[in-house]
Amino acid sequence: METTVGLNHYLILAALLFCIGIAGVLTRRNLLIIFMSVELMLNSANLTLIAFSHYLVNAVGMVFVFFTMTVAAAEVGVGLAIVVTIFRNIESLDIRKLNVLKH
Amino acid sequence: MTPGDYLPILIVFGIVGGFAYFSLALTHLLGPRRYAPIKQDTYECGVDYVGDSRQRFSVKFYLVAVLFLIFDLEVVFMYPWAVNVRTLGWFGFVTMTIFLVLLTVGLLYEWKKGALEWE
Amino acid sequence: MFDSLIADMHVSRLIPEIFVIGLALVAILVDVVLPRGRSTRGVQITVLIGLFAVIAATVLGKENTGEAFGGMVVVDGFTFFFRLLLAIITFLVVLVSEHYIERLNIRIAEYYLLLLFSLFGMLLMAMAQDLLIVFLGIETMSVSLYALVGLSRQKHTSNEGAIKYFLLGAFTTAIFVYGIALMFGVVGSTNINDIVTFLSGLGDSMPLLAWAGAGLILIGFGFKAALVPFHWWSPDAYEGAPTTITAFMSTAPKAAAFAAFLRVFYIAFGEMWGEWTVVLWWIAVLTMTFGNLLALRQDSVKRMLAFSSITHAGYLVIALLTFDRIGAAAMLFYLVVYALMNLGAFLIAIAVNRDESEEKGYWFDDYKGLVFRKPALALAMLVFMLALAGIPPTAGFFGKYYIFASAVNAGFVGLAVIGVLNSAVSVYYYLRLVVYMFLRDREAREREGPLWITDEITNVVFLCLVLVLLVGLFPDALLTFATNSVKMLL
Amino acid sequence: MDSQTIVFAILALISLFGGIMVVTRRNPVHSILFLVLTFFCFAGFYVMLGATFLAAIQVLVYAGAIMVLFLFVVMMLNLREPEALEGGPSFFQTLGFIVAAGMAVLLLAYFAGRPGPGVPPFSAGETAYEVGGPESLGMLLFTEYVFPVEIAGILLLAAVIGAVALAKRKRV
Repeated sequence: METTVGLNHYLILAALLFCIGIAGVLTRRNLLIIFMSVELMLNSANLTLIAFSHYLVNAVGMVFVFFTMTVAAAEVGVGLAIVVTIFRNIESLDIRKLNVLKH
Repeated sequence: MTPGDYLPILIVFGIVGGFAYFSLALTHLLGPRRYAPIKQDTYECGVDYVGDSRQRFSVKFYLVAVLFLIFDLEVVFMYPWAVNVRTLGWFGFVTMTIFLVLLTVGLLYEWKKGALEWE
Repeated sequence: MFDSLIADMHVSRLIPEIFVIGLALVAILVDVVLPRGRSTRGVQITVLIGLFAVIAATVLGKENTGEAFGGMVVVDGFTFFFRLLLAIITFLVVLVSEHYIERLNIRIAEYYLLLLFSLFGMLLMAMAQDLLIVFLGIETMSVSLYALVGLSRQKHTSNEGAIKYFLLGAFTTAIFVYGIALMFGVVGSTNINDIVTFLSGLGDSMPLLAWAGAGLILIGFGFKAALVPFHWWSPDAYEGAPTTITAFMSTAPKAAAFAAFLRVFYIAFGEMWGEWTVVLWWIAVLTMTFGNLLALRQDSVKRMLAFSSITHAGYLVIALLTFDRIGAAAMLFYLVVYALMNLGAFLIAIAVNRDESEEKGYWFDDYKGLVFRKPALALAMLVFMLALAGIPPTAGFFGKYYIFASAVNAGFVGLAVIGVLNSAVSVYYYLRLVVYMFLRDREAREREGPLWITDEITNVVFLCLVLVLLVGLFPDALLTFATNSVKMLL
Repeated sequence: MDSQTIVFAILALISLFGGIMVVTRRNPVHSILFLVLTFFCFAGFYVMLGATFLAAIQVLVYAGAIMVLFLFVVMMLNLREPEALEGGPSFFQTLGFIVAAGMAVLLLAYFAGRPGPGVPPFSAGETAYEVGGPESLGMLLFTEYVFPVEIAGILLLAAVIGAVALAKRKRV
């Protein structure tokens, strides 16, 4: 099937979403939203891998994405457990309230 | 299989979403509007409600949810093995056994730690 | 069809790693089987015996070298070196932990289990020859460490350290994967050897995308090794973690991060090394200077050591920068020496700290008059501080000497000078602690509580002390070992 | 304009919109729902790129399990206070925005001008759609990539233990 959508369209889209994720991490203060921005970045990286994988006709990128998803799941399990422990202690998720360590 | 073969799925998605919006919009347009305090209540008749829906969940639910996530991943790994199980033969069997032993030990651990109990 | 595949696996070369995982499974079963309350001790003993077996297997399998799993990992002298270093650090940390975690009220078997999993991840990083394995190794290590840092749940410092470490770690993961994705787009493979073959074939027409990919991967390693400007997480994570974990984190994962860093950048991106030296030059300077300037201002010993560990990472970058065998050997030498002196210093900090239930603790003030209270301990601390400051006749001196010498040898004279200057600045805050140990006023006398010294701490501190002095007197043996370990690399 | 281009354009617009909404909403629940929307669009891209199995996993794991866990935590913590926004953007926020925008411009400038390295700019042909199905991916996973598969099992085990150690109320 002839199509005008090419590799670069996917790469540009992934790059944009990756940067939106970076902006989210660097500007937001809610722990959960920061974490979600990270997930968005990770997914953009996955999209890049799959796009390359498709256009290079090489499944290695797709296999890699398989493992990225596993890693993301493991990270989410531990990361949200940390969020839960924090909330039990300070009853807030605003990152600025976590400043016991600032002098 | 090219993406074109997945077009029916896309159409189904469209129909499903369209139907949902269509019905919502239709009730919104056609339904009579009579507002009264009793109408706005969660239950128009029967029991009075207690508290609100944003009740805090207990942390024990979290552990169950994490378990679900981890074993979800396990199944995700099993599927591509299962479709190739004949070709992979004993080699795949041994690989999968090791993989499953790892996660079974994890399950055993959770069980013994009481993470699966409702207390 | 599987015969050649199995033949390419060479499972026997990975026996130490398999032992670590087998050990983790056995330890879980021990924890499950033994009655509550007594199980941690049982798990600790199991882990100690198992780690001994891991070390023994490493030494016995020294000759069994080569690639394994179709070139995904490689077992060579370099791997051997890091296997020994990482397993021994873990062994020592496990040895001193039992009483300490009881004191912290986190006496749970998970502590040891997570240490084992992070050890496994680090071993993978040291032997990885495929970016996928580097990635999975980093993640296995990190996921375990996130949980370990946050283990004292009731402490705010621990919570905060864990969440910062976690969020920045996850952020790095995303950047790292994006870097790998771009690299995969250029090369079509994630194997380090394929990357070098492809990139060297390109010659001068290196695509911009390869630079971007390598740069993002560099950021990933920079975060894991806590290099400025990617160091924000490390002081808080180091302060929040249980101190035994801080000692562990500032030595073993740092070593593993540098091991993977060295292998990936020297081999895979060796073609573009010339340009990277400019970036790394600045990173080295910033890392040394920032770590020092911030360490100067601390009034908590734990935090001071945390910042100084950033500085030491800066010295290690200098060694990395040289891109030759001398520099790489100096780096390995320094990693060993640094592990010994840092471990010793942190253990003494544990012994001197009065109250673990305090959020912060580890004040400089607690050290006042230590010389009169416990001369042996104070003397040991003196040696570790001298070593960290790089003053002869301790091992720390030779560590720094080899690094700066390798830098001069490779033509980075300016960098060596900045390193020496930084080293001179660091003398101030290390010796400040020594001065405190000799001061004793009435106020300090009133503050004095009992020291918290266990047999294990005494033994391990003594071992570190002897080794720091021995290596300081006879550095050649270790240097030869380090040089032999990097032979296959360059 | 062929059908694939149209689908791509629609999905791309939705996913960009969803991404922006994720990072700008004040209520985490809204962010989560927009992220789910974005992840569904990603699954669509994966199908278009022939990674059908990964598309299924994307829905199953990301949209299905990971985001549910997020929602779970939000419900568990019962966040009433929306994030405080007073005081205007701080220095770090401005810096963060500039960094992200700069990177976006750089990447755009790079990708927009030229086709990807060493590959034809358009349509990779029929064979490219064969590599992403469960059979071919499974063969690769369980032959060449057995070692990473086992590591993934170990990673999941470590995650279970870490999560239990942190979240279990009473430690035994």
